[in-house]
Formats: sequence, C-alpha cells, structure tokens
Amino acid sequence: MSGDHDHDGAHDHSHLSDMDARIRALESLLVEKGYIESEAVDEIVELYETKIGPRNGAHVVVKAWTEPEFEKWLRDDATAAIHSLGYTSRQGEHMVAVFNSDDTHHMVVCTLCSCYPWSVLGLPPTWYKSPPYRSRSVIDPRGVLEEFGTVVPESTAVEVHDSTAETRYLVVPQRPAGTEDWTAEQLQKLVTRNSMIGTSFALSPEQAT
Amino acid sequence: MSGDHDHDGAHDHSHLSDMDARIRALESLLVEKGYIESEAVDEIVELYETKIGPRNGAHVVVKAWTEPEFEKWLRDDATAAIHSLGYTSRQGEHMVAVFNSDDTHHMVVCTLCSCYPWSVLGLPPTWYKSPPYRSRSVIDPRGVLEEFGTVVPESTAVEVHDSTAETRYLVVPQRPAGTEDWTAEQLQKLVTRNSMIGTSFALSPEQAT
Amino acid sequence: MNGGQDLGGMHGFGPVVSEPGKPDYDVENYHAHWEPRVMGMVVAMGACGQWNIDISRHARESISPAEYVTFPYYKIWTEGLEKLMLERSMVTAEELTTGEMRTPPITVKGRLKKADVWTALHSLGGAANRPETRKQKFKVGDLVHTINTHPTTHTRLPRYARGRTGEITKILGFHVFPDSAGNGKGDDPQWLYQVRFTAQELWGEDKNPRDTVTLDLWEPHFNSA
Amino acid sequence: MNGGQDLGGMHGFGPVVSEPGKPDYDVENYHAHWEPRVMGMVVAMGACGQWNIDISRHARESISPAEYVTFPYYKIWTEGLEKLMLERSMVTAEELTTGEMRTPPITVKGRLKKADVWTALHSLGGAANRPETRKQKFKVGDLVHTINTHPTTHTRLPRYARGRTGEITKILGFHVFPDSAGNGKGDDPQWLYQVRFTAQELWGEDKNPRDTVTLDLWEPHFNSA
Repeated sequence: MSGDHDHDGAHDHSHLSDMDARIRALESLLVEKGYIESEAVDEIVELYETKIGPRNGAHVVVKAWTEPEFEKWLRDDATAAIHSLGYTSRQGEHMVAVFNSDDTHHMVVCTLCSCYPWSVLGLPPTWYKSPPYRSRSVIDPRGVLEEFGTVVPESTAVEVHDSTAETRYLVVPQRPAGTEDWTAEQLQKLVTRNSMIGTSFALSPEQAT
Repeated sequence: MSGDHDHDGAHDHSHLSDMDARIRALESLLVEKGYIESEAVDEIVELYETKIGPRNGAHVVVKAWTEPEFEKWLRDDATAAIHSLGYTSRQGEHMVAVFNSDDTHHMVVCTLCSCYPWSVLGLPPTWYKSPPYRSRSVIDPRGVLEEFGTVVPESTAVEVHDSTAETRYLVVPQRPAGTEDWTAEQLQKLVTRNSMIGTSFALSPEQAT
Repeated sequence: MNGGQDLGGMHGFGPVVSEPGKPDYDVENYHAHWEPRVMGMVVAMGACGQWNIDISRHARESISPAEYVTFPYYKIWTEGLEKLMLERSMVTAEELTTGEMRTPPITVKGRLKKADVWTALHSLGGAANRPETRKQKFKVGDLVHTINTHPTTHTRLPRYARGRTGEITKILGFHVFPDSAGNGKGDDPQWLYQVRFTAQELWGEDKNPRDTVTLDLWEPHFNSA
Repeated sequence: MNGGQDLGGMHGFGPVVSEPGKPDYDVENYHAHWEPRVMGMVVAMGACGQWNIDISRHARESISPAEYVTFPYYKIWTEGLEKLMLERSMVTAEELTTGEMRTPPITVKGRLKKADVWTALHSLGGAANRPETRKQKFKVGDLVHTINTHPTTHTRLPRYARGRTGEITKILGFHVFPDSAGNGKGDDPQWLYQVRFTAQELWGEDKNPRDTVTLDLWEPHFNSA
C-alpha cells in the first residue's frame, strides 16, 4: 500500500507541473483574446497578499472588544459596521458577526464550495476548502476543533454556520483574560485568522509572547 | 482539458501494470505464508468462467416460463426452487425472484457495494459495480434504462431493488411474444444476463436470430 | 459510515453505458490480468476464517472516498484484503511491499484446497439466517419510518433512505445484523424485511408516482410510522 | 445537484489538520505558482460580464465527483472557468490545448484594467440583495420543514439539510435565488433566512443536545413545520 501511495504522490507532482504550463497557456490566450490584462491579474494577486487579509478582521474584532457602541452596531448590523471601516471588498457585501461566549462557540464552513469573508479575512486557507473540513465540520465539529487544539466544553454549545448564501460570517472570539489594559495594537496580535473562522480561540497573552 | 484527460488515461495504464506486479507479489506472499493455494485460486477463477454464470439463471427463467408449478414455487420460495436445480453456490443463499409484467418493471442494484446473485448470474459486470450505475439506478432508473436501450412506458411502474442484505434478487423478464412453440433450449438464448438484472428485456425472436 | 461507498442518489458520475443499446453490454467481468487473481484470492482467504463478509465490506468502504470513486473495483477489494490481513498480523506492511515472507504466519482455521473448491462454494455456509429466538414485530403492509442515524461504523441503511417512510412488503427472515457483525460485535440477528419506498418519498414530487425502490432492512433500522 | 461538491456529513476523508494545535494552521493560501494566477484570472474574468457567481459555482460542481474530491481547489476553479468560456464560445477546446488564438474573441461587457482593480473590488457590485417586492412569509422563531428535493441542477440546499425541521433565527434580506440564477433562469429574488437546526435533528440522537448548525435558506426551500 505504501508503494501505491508513493505512486500517487508522484502523480500529484506531475499534475502540478502540468498545471503550471496549462495556466501559463490559458493566461496568454485570455490576454491575446483581450478578455483580461495580466497587469490587472498581478494587481488582484498583490492586493490579496498585502491589503485584504485577516488584519482587516482583527481590526473589526478589537474595535468590538474595546468600543461597546461599535460592538452593538456589529451585532445589530455587521454589514454597515464593517463597511464603515472601509472593508467593502467583494465576498463581504452581506456580513453577519457571531460572538463567542461561555455559552456558545461559533465556527464557519461552506460545505458546498468555499464561501468565506474575503473582505475581512482575505483568501481562505487550503484546509477550509478541503473535503475533510467541509465534510466533517457540520457532522463532527468538536472532532475538528480538537484537531486544531481547540477544546470546547460539553456544556458550551457549538454552533456551526454553513455559508449557503452570500451572507459571510465573521466570528468574534472571546477577549482573552488578562488583557484589560492592553492597547488596540497589542490586542490585534491575539486575533488570529483561525480565531475569526472559529477553529481556534484568540491567543492568550502567554501564547502571543 | 483534453490534454489533462490524456494524462489521467496514462495514469490509469500505469496503475494497471503496477497492479499486475502488486498482485503477483501478494499472491506469492499468501502462498508462502500458507494461507492459500494458487491451484485453488485457479479453480475458483475457472469455475466462475465456465460453470457459474448467467446460463444458470436463464435455466431458472425458462423453467418458470414453461412450467407453471415451478413458476409458482419460484414466486413463493425462490431460494428452495433455485436450490432444487443445484444452484446453491455462494451469493445465492437467500434468493428473491421478481417477475416483470406490463404493470411493473424490476431492476436490481447494490448501492453500497456490489451484491449480486453469483449463484445464478456469475460475477457482476464492471458497470454494475461502477459509481454511475450505483448512484443513478435508485434516483434515475428510467434514465439508466434508456442508456441500455430499454424504454419502460410511463404507465409501467419501475421498481428498483437495492440489495442491502444477503438477499439476492433475480429478475424474471417477460417471455417475448411469438415464442409459444419454442423449446427450452431455444428460449434460453433469449434470456440475457442484463434481462435478469432488469436493465434490458429478454431478446425478441428477431434479435436472437 | 457515510463513506465513498454510499453512492445512491449522487449526481455527476456520467453515463453507465458507453455503447448504448448493446444487447448484453459488458460481457467481460475482468479488464486486466490481475483482476481474476484478486477475486479468487479474496474467495480463498475466506477459508482462513478470520473475518465475516460484513467486516470485509467495512474494510473496503473505509478507504478514502477519493480512492473509492476512482479505483478499479478489484483494487478496492485488494485494499480491503490487505487492511484485514494487516489488522490481524497475518502479514506486515513490509511483506506487502516486498512480497517476501519475513514473519511466520498466524494460525488460521483452514486452507482451501483445489479439490474442495466446488464443495466449499456450494456449501451454503455463508447463509445469513439464524434460529428465530423471537417473533417479528412487523407484518406485511405495515408503514415504517427509518431512523436518521449517521454512524462512522458499518451500516446497511444508506443515507438516501434515512428518515423516510416506507411499507413492509416481505418478511425475509431472522438474519445476522451487519450493523453489529460488520463492526466486530457479533451476529446479533434481527428480523429482516423488504421495505418499499415511493420514488417521490425518497427523491421528491417530480418523480414518476408509480416508481418505487425497495431496500432490505432490519428491525433496528425503523420504527412504526 | 448531488455532486462531488455536496460534502457535508461525509465520512472517511481523514483529518483536517496535519499539524495539530499549530496556532494559525496553514498560513499560506497558495501551494503552487499557478494557483494565484487562477485566482486573479477568475476575478478578472468577472468584468467580462458573461456569467454570475451562481453560474460559476454550478460550473465547478458539475465536474465528476471523482475529480472534485481529488483535484486541488484552484484546479476545480480552472475547470469551471474553461467550461464557462467554452459554453459561450469565448474560447475553443483547440485554443485551450494549444494556448494560441485561432478564433476572434466574442464581444464582452468590459475588461478590468490594473488602475481600476481596487475600485472594482470595493464596488459592492456583487451585492445579492434586491428591492423588496413583497413581504416575507416567516418571522424569527417560526419552525420550518425543508423540502426533500434532488434536482440535477444548481441548488444551495445541501442533502444533509433536506427534509429536516429547523427554526428561523434571522431574516437576512430579499436576495437573488441561486437555484434560479445558477441555472440561467434569472435572479428570481426570494426572502433569505438563517435557519438553525439541532445537531440531533440533522444527525441523530447521539449528538450533543446543545449543538446546532445554521444554514442560510430561501423561502422556496421550506414550508411551515
């Protein structure tokens, strides 16, 4: 069996180099046809590497942690509250913020494709789009959480949000204890991408140092 | 895309030659360990090529077409009726015969694996075990039947039997018109394997010549 | 388990028949030299008495769905056989890779000899019925509602027939219960019935109102509707 | 469609996390040079205005389940993009194979230029809500029962949530209905709700009684329970 797996591994590698060539050919064809500009593709890739990523979401979360009025706005109308900070990019047109508490732990999935709040978290990680996560998160969320090292007590409800519409979910993790006098800048370092998907908690002060 | 399909095709071929070597090694290991004898494996393969196949089922069907008492027995206790003809081999321990009529057309599938009445039909054809047949036969039986050239009128019910237990289903096709004076030997040529799975009708006299 | 084997009702696998209308499509059962050897070895290994048919089904369905829907069927059988032997220390992974024996065999119940093949195949030793230790709860004509359960272990109640209402159409006997036997928990025999569901109940109102699907299900799979 | 994309509730795909407990697992979004190019091209091609997001989802889920569960995700996007362009004669199969233009382009609505990327991405042009032409039928707290339907076409009601009872927990707006728009039949906007199901209702009695799953579903997906 292991021999067979090696073989499949080799197959994957040839897939990848095939894909490099295939995608180069595709791009040159679409440019020649006038449908796209390579410079625009460069710019899109660049923006999602540098400007549109989980720091946007961390900004939203920390503002909710530190400003009660913003927290209320985010609960009542997440779309307006998030757009007010300039995070209006695509896959963020309709936002719902869900707040973790001792009673309920929220996590987000898209079982049918890869819906994800790009405007506040950037592009989804590979695991978020993978069959293991998409299949198991709705039927065995606690098992998935444990793989991430996230143990939710039996007495806390786990609520999974399957993103079947254009609504995009942002999880607001619980603010870690011992951060009462931290600045917004310090707090943002505790807000990981996974904590805003709900597969992890926000980092503790100890983890962040 | 076609380039990619070619690639997958090549992959399949290497799979097969890999499998030849892998299975040779496996057999030699199991023989060396004393778990199996290659001559017994030869004999099993030989019996399913020459003795245990759809001619058994055709014998049963024609007997039911031509002997009303046997037909009744087959309806009431298919296991006993079929075993009485010596067809007691494995995957035929518990038999149910279903009779096609103008009212109901029966067809058989195993959605969960490949259960099939080996004792009367031999080994299942590849398509019977394939994802297309197993997925579609229960949700779109008429579409599957049409691919086999088998058009069942809307006014005739299609009843699909999903072989989820050790019960094995034999379909008794309708006796074709114009065969009233045919001998049992002639009739058997009309009873194809697929007609006993229910994906086809028995051949007409014209088709058989 | 809701694995790659639970195919009923899926879309997108394409046509069944590549040569439409051919009278007895796909006469050959094998498509490579190694395939009949796998068939014969799997049958022969049964004589060793180290597993039952339900355990061997569960071994096959436990491979990854990605493998299940892409492997040739006898390759699935090969994976299942190797898994069963590895679990029981009948072989080691190294032996499977090299094809050479490095460890002694385990003690098995028997070895099938050529002269005994015909008799063994016709012995009815694989019969799944058991002495009836209680009465059946249901009769033909009863309406039953299947349970909605999603075990990670072996079950013969497929996803498409869970939480659905059907009618008992035959009493099939008192049979080994695969949802127990396939998980190494003993025969636990149960009454087995043929249950008929309308296509509309299973798939929705757009199906032909005459069409039906039957499944053979055991008493623990349903309740009175 | 019940295709390879409808993954919710399947077993056997293995672990999500290969490095358990790593604080922010899998920081990289790409695993090969071609992947960001596909992402960027798919976004850029949106400006041509030849399809909506639901049609592009349906193109991706229409590949064989065997491919869907084995291909890298951006390869699924590539297959979907090529299918959409072929269907609309934007490219030919020969052009895709050779990478060389042999036929003139079709007329498209626009081409995205580098200077316009930021504005285009932030335009909210992809908003799915539409002017409300009627009142919603349901209110928060209503119990609803989803339909059991198995269309071969695009739907956003996954198999695991069909024929189940849940509670309306939010009214989300009057939105484009993907089960129409994804099949080229127009926006047909419908009221959209968040519906909460207990894990026990979806998966059986052995689940934690506190746990729930919400889906965002449109009025045609359910009836009063």
